[in-house]
Amino acid sequence: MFVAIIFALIIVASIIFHFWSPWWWTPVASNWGNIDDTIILTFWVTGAVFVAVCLFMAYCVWAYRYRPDRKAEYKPEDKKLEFRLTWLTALGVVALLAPGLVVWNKYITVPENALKIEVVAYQWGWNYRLPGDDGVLGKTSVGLINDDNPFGLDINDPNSKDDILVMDADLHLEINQPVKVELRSLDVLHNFYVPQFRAKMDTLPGIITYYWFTPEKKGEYEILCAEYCGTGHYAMRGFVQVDEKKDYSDWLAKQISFEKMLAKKELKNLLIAEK
Amino acid sequence: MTSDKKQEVHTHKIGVYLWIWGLLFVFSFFSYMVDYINYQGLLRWSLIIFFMFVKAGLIMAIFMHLYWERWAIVNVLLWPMTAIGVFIAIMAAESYYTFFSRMFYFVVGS
Amino acid sequence: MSQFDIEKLPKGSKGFMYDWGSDQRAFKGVPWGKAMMWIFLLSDTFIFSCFLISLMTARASTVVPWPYPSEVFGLTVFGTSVPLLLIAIMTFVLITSSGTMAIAVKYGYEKNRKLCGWFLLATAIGGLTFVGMQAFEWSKLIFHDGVRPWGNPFGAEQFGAFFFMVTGFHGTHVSIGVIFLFIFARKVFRGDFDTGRRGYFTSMKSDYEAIEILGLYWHFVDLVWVFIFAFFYLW
Amino acid sequence: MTDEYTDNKLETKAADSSSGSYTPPAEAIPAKENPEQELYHAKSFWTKWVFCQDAKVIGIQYALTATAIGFIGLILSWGMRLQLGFPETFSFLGPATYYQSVTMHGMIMVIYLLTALFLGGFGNYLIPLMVGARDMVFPYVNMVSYWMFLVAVLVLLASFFVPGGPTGAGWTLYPPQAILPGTPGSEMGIVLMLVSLSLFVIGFTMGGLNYVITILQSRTRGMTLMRMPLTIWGIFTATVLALLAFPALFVACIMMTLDNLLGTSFFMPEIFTMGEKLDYAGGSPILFQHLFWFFGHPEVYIVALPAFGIVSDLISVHARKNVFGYRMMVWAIVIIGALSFIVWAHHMYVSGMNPWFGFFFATTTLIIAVPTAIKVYNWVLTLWRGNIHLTIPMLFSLGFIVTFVNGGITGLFLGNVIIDVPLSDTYFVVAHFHMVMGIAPLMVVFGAIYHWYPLITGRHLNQTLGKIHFWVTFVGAYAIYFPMHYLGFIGVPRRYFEMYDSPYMTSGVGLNQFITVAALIVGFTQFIFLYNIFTSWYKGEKSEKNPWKANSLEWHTPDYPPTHGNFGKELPVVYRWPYDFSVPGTDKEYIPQHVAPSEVPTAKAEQT
Ligand code: HEA
Ligand code: HEA
Ligand code: CUA
Ligand SMILES: [Cu+2]
Repeated sequence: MFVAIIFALIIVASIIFHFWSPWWWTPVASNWGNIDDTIILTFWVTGAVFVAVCLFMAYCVWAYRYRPDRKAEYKPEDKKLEFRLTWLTALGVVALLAPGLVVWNKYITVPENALKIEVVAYQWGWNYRLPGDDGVLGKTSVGLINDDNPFGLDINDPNSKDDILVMDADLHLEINQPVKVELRSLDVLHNFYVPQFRAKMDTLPGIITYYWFTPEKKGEYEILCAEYCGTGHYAMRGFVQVDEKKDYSDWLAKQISFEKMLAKKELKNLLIAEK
Repeated sequence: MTSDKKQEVHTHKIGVYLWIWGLLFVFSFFSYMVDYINYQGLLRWSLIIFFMFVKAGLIMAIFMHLYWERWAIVNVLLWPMTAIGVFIAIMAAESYYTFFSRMFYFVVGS
Repeated sequence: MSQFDIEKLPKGSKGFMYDWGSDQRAFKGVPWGKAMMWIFLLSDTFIFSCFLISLMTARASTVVPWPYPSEVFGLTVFGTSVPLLLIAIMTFVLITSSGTMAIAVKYGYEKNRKLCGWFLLATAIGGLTFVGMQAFEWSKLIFHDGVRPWGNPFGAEQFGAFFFMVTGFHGTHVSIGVIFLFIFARKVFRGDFDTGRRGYFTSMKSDYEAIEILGLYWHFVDLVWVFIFAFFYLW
Repeated sequence: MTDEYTDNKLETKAADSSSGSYTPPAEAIPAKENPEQELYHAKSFWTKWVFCQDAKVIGIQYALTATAIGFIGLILSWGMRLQLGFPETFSFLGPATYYQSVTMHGMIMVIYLLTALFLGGFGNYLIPLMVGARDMVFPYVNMVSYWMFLVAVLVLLASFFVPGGPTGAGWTLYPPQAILPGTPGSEMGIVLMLVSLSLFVIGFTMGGLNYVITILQSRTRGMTLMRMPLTIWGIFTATVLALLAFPALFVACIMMTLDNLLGTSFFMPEIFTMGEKLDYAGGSPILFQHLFWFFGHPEVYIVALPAFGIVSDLISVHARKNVFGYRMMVWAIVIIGALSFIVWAHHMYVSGMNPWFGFFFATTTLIIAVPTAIKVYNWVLTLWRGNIHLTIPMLFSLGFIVTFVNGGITGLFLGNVIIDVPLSDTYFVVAHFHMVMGIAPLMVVFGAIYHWYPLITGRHLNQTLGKIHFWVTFVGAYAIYFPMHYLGFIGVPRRYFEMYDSPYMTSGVGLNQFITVAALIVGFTQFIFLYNIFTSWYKGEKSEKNPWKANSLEWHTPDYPPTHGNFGKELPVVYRWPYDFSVPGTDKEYIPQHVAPSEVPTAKAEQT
């Protein structure tokens, strides 16, 4: 009796916790509301099964508790019942999986009009590169990195000249403009994760990974590194600021392009040399 | 260590082994010739694989006596290879993906 | 069925169902040691498969050209360069030793002590030759061609790394096999399997079945070489 | 284990068509196929208790070693929890030490505690007894297996004392960071970890071959595969998985060791770190992840399947009812095992692998839910219309069902690739795997210890302490991990040394403190359990033979507790499955496996 009640109570407490505790996700700020929807769907389906199985178990514990005069049933198999349960579960799996795969397909299909920007991860911080007017990012190589060329851009690639380098952990994005983030790492694995956007992907050295999203809500969101990358992993933060078009342009105007940066550096070097 | 004598009499005429031995030589020679003649492309690929499997099959079936074993053990030894097969297929797809990604972003440039 | 007789059991797929549904043994007529060796080899196959799959991955995804093994491993004999000559000879040596092993196993079962012992020795010597040639190949590659695990003059870095790792791992298998071949050759000549002399470590008796088990191992090493030959050298 | 799957499918088909299949005769005793096993007889204290070749002693050695190292894992988790809950108050852990604790905690718990305990400990003790063998087929190799394991454990422990400390790369040991200076323990620690794992694999292979061959080739007369207790099925399938999965780990370890020591570039691409460019070029970190998870996913089932098997037996015995749907249970185990080799990349959905894999791996992953669900249904249906004794093993089994279903269901979230995107690498994952792996199988371990302790020592564990142990562990652990999922929903990433300065993460502070307190209480209770184990060894209530009235062979040895050689002069002959409880038509409440049908002529037991 006591045991059955406690098990039932635990289930009830779980439900209460789920619905009434203050801990829940932050409101979504990107187009990936569908991800939340699939999660909710999964919650309903699996939650129902969880509650049903556990309550049934508690019921059995209570109803069939030991009594010396009782004899347990002897029934090795019930083909029909097992068959039904199997198909029911298979149905549940399909119900969960099908919508999930549809959304995943969307997740890996980047729309044509997405703005391609590059996120550069390193131990332990974030930098960004925007394509400039030509809309194309220049080639890079880890081998080219030096003090004058912190991103390792290929100077000979004409596309790289007007690339805009953001040497700062703050990134600005324009609201409702789809972006494809191309993720690059200089050293180890990292992961570009903004909880409010619901999207993430590892950055790897030696290869470019990507995902896309459309910021749909103004505000400032924290970037977290979500792949363990060494002692400073937990401190590898940054911010994304989602702006209206105008604020975004203002910010963009203040950024410096690769060409300009090289020129400035050269000037400085010249000055040092003259001294 | 224990032994059960009575069923252990599958000894074969020595000729069987000599035959297989000879065949292995021949096929090794063939696969060597693929390189020597310098076939390329799909032809090379399929010939190499073909000779490889023939040789492997002969060694397993005759030298390792698998041909004379009962199905119970033969199946146990061969089915797990499907897992390896899946692994190979996935990793082949993965490496082409990696290759094109590297070419696209680092060699050719987007 | 009072007396157990393997010849009377169903065969083929029927036998398969019979064996798995039966009691005592799933592998009818397979002694414990042999079953154990087979399962071990299965596990070992996964090890080599993982090595070779990694090789495939590295090779298919490299943007630096992969060295052309046919040239790297070519030898110059009398002024003409023959591709893969040494490897070809090594392959033949290993196959030869596999043949002698198969015959040693056969004589083992016929309890022909002399012949079994001699063929074991022949196998061991074949194995030694193989390892020796491999040592030669390694030293040529290291000292003459400048191939290192961390780089080589021909192209992709992984070439040397995989070469030394895969052939090294295989070579270790061969060497272990050679050691056991010598040990068992001695046991056979001394007649341990006929007199029931106990093993030094295990203090258990053993018999000619041990030769077959060793044979399985040796053929497996040969088998692996077939794949290495195809995937590393010929590819 | 693809092979087993087909095997059983074919076999039952054959049973229906009656041609070619084998049904052991009801009464006749089959001929002996296995020769009498010669046992090694110890001559000195050393060979009797230390370098012992008796599987039972080896099992206990394994179990004690695993428990000892498990407690180190537990204490490490305390340190982590204190840091996470009260970073200001307990600031003795720096980030480096924290990461080292996490890594060692994860690795110890998964490999050196659970794998070793289930397969090395329970496997060694129970396999020969339950299948009716005198010992493992190669006791000598079995003995070496344990000593190899011990060396692996010692190497692991040694890494705590080397310069730089143990590795802090996370238990997944992902390169490149695992061997680069930005990670704690990248000097000696990582090498010792890799060496220890390799030794573990080698040692385990020796033991594993023994378990597999003993089960396949050394069963007693009448013991068909379909009459084996599910415990054995679980351990057997898990061992096969291990034999096929550990090679990938082994290879990954070798390659990483070479990357580290020789400077090869298997997993290392061009890297610019700490202001300089390293000499590596062209390797692929993803390759390591594939190798690791090709091992890693089967590994999680290696610790789950024995638990599945054991819990079925516990439920059946203590509910006095046959396991419902035994055949389905066996297949489910085998199918889960087979499928576990083609789902590995569900750990890599956001790793940057080929995105199309998402479809394939999400589908295979969710398919596993079906056989697993069948198992869950059959456990509760075994309780249905049973006659349930609420003994401590039964309580733990019930706790297992709740935590396992909970954890399995969160697995469905993660397996559905798109849902994994926001949740991956957050505390949701941590909650998932502690629920399904940290708690559920441990519940079974505890239940199994209460169940078999009398067999091993001839005494019962203290029941009151046992009840306390169960309730605190079960309710406490549930209280730790159920709320933890919600940290994941908020977006708190895992492996964060501290997380208090983020705007929305601060909302989790109270929750974290609660979790820490619960973890301390639960952890402390384990010491009560330890105390119980040691004091009951000589003070516990004496148990009569077969106290739970079980049917399987281990309880029916002539000596109680069983001695070397297990079964006296003659090995038992088996006539039925181990679940003939409450059979109608007879006043016998249970019919042990070795009781011939003629001894219980009126019993209407189904032929198995
Ligand atoms: C014992 C160990 C164990 C077990 C059994 C499982 C079982 C499962 N696991 Fe878990 N898992 C781990 C241990 C385990 N896992 C560990 C250790 C990690 C993290 C490793 C790391 O990164 O450090 C992990 C991580 C992990 C991930 C990666 C998350 C990430 O890193 O992003 C995923 C993703 O697919 C996953 C999925 C699953 C699934 C689908 C199951 C399924 O097998 C579950 C099946 C069970 C059920 C489904 C419940 C019973 C069913 C019913 C009651 C019927 C109802 C069902 C329906 C309606 C369909 N697990
Ligand atoms: C079986 C596996 C297992 C077990 C039992 C546990 C037990 C616990 N774990 Fe852990 N944990 C892991 C496997 C496990 N863990 C893994 C794989 C990781 C990932 C590592 C990584 O990220 O690299 C992890 C990570 C991890 C984290 C995340 C750290 C981070 O990401 O920053 C946390 C945080 O709270 C945590 C806490 C705990 C606590 C409080 C306990 C316990 O205190 C819970 C209570 C204890 C028990 C219920 C009993 C413990 C049992 C024994 C001591 C053995 C006794 C046995 C016998 C007597 C036979 N663990
Ligand atoms: Cu960067 Cu974690
Ligand atoms: Cu998994």
